[in-house]
Amino acid sequence: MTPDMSVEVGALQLRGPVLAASGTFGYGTEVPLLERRALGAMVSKGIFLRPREGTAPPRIAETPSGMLNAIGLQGPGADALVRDYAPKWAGWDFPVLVNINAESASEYGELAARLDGVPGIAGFEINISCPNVEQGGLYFGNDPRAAAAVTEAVRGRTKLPVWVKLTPMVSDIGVIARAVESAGADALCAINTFVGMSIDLNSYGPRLSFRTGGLSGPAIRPLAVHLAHQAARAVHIPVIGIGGISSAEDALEFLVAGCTAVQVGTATFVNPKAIAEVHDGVAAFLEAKGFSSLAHLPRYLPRD
Amino acid sequence: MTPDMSVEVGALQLRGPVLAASGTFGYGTEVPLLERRALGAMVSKGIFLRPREGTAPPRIAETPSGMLNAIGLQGPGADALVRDYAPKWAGWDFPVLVNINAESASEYGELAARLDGVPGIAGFEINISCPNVEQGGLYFGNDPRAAAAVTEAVRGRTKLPVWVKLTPMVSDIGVIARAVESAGADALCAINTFVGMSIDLNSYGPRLSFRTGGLSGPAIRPLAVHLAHQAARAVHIPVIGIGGISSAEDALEFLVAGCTAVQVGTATFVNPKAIAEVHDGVAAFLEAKGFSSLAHLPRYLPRD
Amino acid sequence: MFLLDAPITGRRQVARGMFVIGMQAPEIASTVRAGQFVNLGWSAGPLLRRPFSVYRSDGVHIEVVLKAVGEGTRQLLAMDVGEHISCLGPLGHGFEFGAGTRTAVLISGGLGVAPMPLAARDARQAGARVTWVHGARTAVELCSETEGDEILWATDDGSEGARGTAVAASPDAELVLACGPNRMLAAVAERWPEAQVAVETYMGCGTGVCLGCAVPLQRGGYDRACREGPVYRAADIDWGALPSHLAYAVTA
Amino acid sequence: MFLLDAPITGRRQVARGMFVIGMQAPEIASTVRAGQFVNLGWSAGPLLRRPFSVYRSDGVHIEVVLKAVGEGTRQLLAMDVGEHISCLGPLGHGFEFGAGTRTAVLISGGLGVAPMPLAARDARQAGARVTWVHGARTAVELCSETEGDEILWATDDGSEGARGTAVAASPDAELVLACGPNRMLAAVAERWPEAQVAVETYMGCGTGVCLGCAVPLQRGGYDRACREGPVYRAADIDWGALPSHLAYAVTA
Ligand SMILES: Cc1cc2nc3c(=O)[nH]c(=O)nc-3n(C[C@H](O)[C@H](O)[C@H](O)COP(=O)(O)OP(=O)(O)OC[C@H]3O[C@@H](n4cnc5c(N)ncnc54)[C@H](O)[C@@H]3O)c2cc1C
Ligand SMILES: Cc1cc2nc3c(=O)[nH]c(=O)nc-3n(C[C@H](O)[C@H](O)[C@H](O)COP(=O)(O)OP(=O)(O)OC[C@H]3O[C@@H](n4cnc5c(N)ncnc54)[C@H](O)[C@@H]3O)c2cc1C
Ligand SMILES: Cc1cc2nc3c(=O)[nH]c(=O)nc-3n(C[C@H](O)[C@H](O)[C@H](O)COP(=O)(O)O)c2cc1C
Ligand SMILES: Cc1cc2nc3c(=O)[nH]c(=O)nc-3n(C[C@H](O)[C@H](O)[C@H](O)COP(=O)(O)O)c2cc1C
Ligand code: FES
Ligand code: FES
Repeated sequence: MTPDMSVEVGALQLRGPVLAASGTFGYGTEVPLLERRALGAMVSKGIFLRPREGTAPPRIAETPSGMLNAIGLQGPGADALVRDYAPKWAGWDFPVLVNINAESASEYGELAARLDGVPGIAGFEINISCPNVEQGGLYFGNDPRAAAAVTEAVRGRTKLPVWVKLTPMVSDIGVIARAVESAGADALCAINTFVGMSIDLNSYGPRLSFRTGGLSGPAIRPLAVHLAHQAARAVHIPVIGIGGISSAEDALEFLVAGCTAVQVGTATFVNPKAIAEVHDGVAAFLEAKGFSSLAHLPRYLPRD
Repeated sequence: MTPDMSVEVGALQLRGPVLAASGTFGYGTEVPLLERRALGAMVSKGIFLRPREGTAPPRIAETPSGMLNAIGLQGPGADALVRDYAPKWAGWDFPVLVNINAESASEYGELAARLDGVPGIAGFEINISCPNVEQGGLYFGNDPRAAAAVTEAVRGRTKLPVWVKLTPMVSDIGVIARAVESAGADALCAINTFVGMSIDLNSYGPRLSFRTGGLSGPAIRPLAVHLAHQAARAVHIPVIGIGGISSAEDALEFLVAGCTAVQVGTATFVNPKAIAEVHDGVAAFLEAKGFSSLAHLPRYLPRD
Repeated sequence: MFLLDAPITGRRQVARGMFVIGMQAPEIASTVRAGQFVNLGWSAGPLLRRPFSVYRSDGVHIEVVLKAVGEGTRQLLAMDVGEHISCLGPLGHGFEFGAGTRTAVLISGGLGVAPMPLAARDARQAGARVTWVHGARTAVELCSETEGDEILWATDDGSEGARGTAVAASPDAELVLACGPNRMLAAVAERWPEAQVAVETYMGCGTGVCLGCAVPLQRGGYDRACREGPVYRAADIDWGALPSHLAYAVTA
Repeated sequence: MFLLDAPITGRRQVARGMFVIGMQAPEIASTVRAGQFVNLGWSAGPLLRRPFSVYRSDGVHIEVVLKAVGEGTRQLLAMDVGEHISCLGPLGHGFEFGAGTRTAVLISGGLGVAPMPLAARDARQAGARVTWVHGARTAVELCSETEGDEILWATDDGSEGARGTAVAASPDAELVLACGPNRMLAAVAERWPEAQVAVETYMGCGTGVCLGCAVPLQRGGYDRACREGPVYRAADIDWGALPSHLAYAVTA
């Protein structure tokens, strides 16, 4: 008997705990070899209210068990998203959340208002943690008051689920997590990429045109498990674990460490079937251990 | 003609820019196959004033391109260090700095005073960044005032070079770097390990008995290069780059990014000849590029 | 698009340091078009897949041509016949061959030979007389496998064919296809704005989802080399903004 | 201590899933003592080296015995004769053989056979009559290579030899040497406090500089398995504090 893999993230009922991470799945329309049955939900590429060109190339650099990226949130803007993608999402059998980005709390609110109620859009993931935009991004993620203000601005403009994606570049993630919970977030996503740099020994300068980039991939997994766990200990809303997941065992580390669900990012680049394999692998693990439901997985979540 | 590899770290003249990192070289007495000629300096395993047992096993866990450790600063204490190791160091042809640890600013000062003037001890590296002790450690590294207080406490008790080893677990390393510079540090060491966690799917709990550990190795290199670079931009004293260096190219990334010297840690576990290979590789690079001295290596160090 | 576990079926040398690897990948071999690429991964390899143009196809096997320029290519060249490579493809848009084209010139710098055997095949099928101009630093680095109605060589040192670049050695033609270092392609764009060129960028996914392979366009903004490219109308690219010194850029 | 690039010279199977790999490593082969280990690394392998007891030595070659229990051992077993393994050793302190010992029993659980062929050799050289007791879950998992004056078997399912553990099946002797899962060694310690046991821990460096391989001692504090160990007087270890469920622990 296949175990019950469904999870509840706030009011949102998902058929499985494995989600597609923002920026690694495009708008879901171009993903090769997509096996929908395994997808709990998708978070679309980060969007701003207005179109953005993104950063100049080179945009990515490989590092040991990881990659740096500085895409710069290239995107078509909210109007094009509503026109070109949302109608397609409306017909899909899994929810799509939009990863929203802005340069001020009020602009976050404006963007949420523009997208609220559009068929096909099931919720929002607030990105307060993008390391690759000059203003905004990380700043909101570092400061509990700013993070709360952004959350409130969005919360005030929509009844849809609001998730907040945290940055790892803080000295105490629990403080930010609690601030965002109090401000009305339905769930936390932990974590976004770490800021990194790689130097080109031919040009004696950074490999990336943006100079720095966000580190993702297996290299960051132990850091991400720790941070997701710390966030989960700090709040009572669900935490979605992200960072370096490429196998069922990796996903299970986050789930045991207190996460309700997980997102898979970079692994999809390497293996287009990664999400399905992670989903199926978690189910097989539960079955082998005799758990009839993911809810029965033992958790390691001491409360302070 | 072999290029001039010597570097000046404050008042300390080193024959080469490649140093042994604390905790990965023991007390220098048990290192296999040591090629001294290539060693710019050694930093001894972190010590407390009094003996410490360290944490229960398991103490290490491997992760993609990295490892977590929670040794817990096991060590014999200052008296045994002075008795058993310093006399050996006094006969060596490279300087040995002692990595010092304590639970309060005054205890840091006390430890420095106990070791000051002991033949064989060439300086101090203040560890305000150890993730593996219950009190102290990270706390000092997170807070600019506490970091400065510790630096002053040590600075007031010794004329020897004082280096301060920074934690990466901060939202702005520049703030800590400047605080420590103002408090009288001769150099900064960036960085110590990142806090991480790994979950055992048999026991449904952390792999390490200490629960969390410090992540080191190639996985963290892009993050370390970024942080060392940010520290170097923030201050005018030398910065020593640390994190994931296992080849000459890795070391050159830190040197180009503004570091005066580097430390090699985890790589020594994998390849006992790593330090010599890094040193010789940097020399070969300079020679191939036609630089007669390391001082001529182009740097990427824009000042804000 | 297919994801196959393809056994290596053969390997041969075609120039100093340059090798062709054959793999059994029927679904890809039977659908690939000239200029398209595959994204290769293998166990204990680097994190990201590595993109390679399809060099030849017999409908069942595909071939790629490569040199060891870094760790990934070094590992690929150390693999034995019978070992498996995970093969994602065919990817990207290939060359377009208008019917009724009478003359075609294929210009390849160094490893830029990679998409040309399929291009030569298709250009001749489209009815064109094919001239292939192949350049390298020196004679021993010229790929020994070229085909067409006319073959021209160019070497930097004049050790074979014309001294100078392949672009300089090229005649004009109705259809100009080029592949090589981005610097060389910029020179092609200068002379033949309508030429079709296959560019190189770093790639994250190869499938259009990461936006890592940005190609700056004359009209502003960026395209994805892996999806809208890797083949472009030469005049459409903002060559000044396209990095031409990728660590893995092949030399001409 | 030596760091050698050792070519693989042979491989053979000795039980279900259990293989012996031979390497040419003369400096190590000519100095290794029973119970010592080597730390193996290889290109495109995991970050850290992997420790293995030396199974046999002929003065020029060394052998190790292993099963695929994870990615590292899987990769090692996939390597071919002629490929190179970086070999650091000999490491640690081995077994001690007092002169004049008349009877020795060697107790090995599963992969705990690893140090025993050398131990059998040295025990006999020291003049002892050697009894080797080897246990495993089931008959096909018993190592086929055992030696000594008397061989006893034990299997959990009774499919070969005594039903039960190797410890239970052992006679008493003047010298007791044991290797296997830490749980088994704890049972040895209970019965023969003076036994010499070779323990398993995770290791960072294998050379004494990282303090990662902590072995908790009865007298308090920790020793380094790689330096003071891996062989200990059984009564010296605080067995309750030594993890016995390492992911790679061999089963008895
Ligand atoms: C569409 C396309 C077709 C190509 N066709 C061919 C071909 O037919 N034959 C051929 O020989 N080469 C071809 N290349 C180039 C080939 O992909 C590179 O030479 C190869 O990826 C280098 O890998 P490596 O591991 O050997 O080198 P590395 O040492 O990994 O590469 C050198 C540097 O480039 C970086 N790098 C390498 N790959 C990537 C990546 N995917 N993303 C980000 N950074 C990266 C590394 O970090 C490193 O710094 C093609 C490239 C593209 C985009
Ligand atoms: C002194 C000594 C002698 C040994 N002799 C033998 C022998 O003769 N034959 C034999 O088969 N086995 C022996 N072992 C055990 C052997 O070293 C392990 O089985 C092997 O390291 C497992 O590696 P793997 O990559 O296959 O497994 P992995 O999948 O890497 O190991 C399983 C888990 O253990 C962790 N791990 C593995 N190695 C380490 C390490 N060094 N440090 C920290 N974590 C680690 C991994 O992270 C993983 O979670 C010995 C161990 C020691 C300490
Ligand atoms: C190429 C790329 C683009 C990304 N774009 C976004 C984005 O637009 N918004 C966002 O919140 N996170 C973005 N991320 C971060 C991922 O969603 C994820 O948090 C991170 O990559 C860590 O997970 P991973 O290790 O599984 O990739 C991006 C990551 C990558 C690699
Ligand atoms: C096993 C181990 C023990 C360490 N002990 C100390 C220590 O005692 N004091 C200290 O300041 N840093 C200690 N470190 C941190 C290293 O000195 C270094 O900062 C870190 O490992 C990053 O460098 P690497 O990636 O080259 O290992 C230790 C690291 C490891 C892996
Ligand atoms: S390589 Fe990912 S979009 Fe082109
Ligand atoms: S493994 Fe490093 S001290 Fe023993």
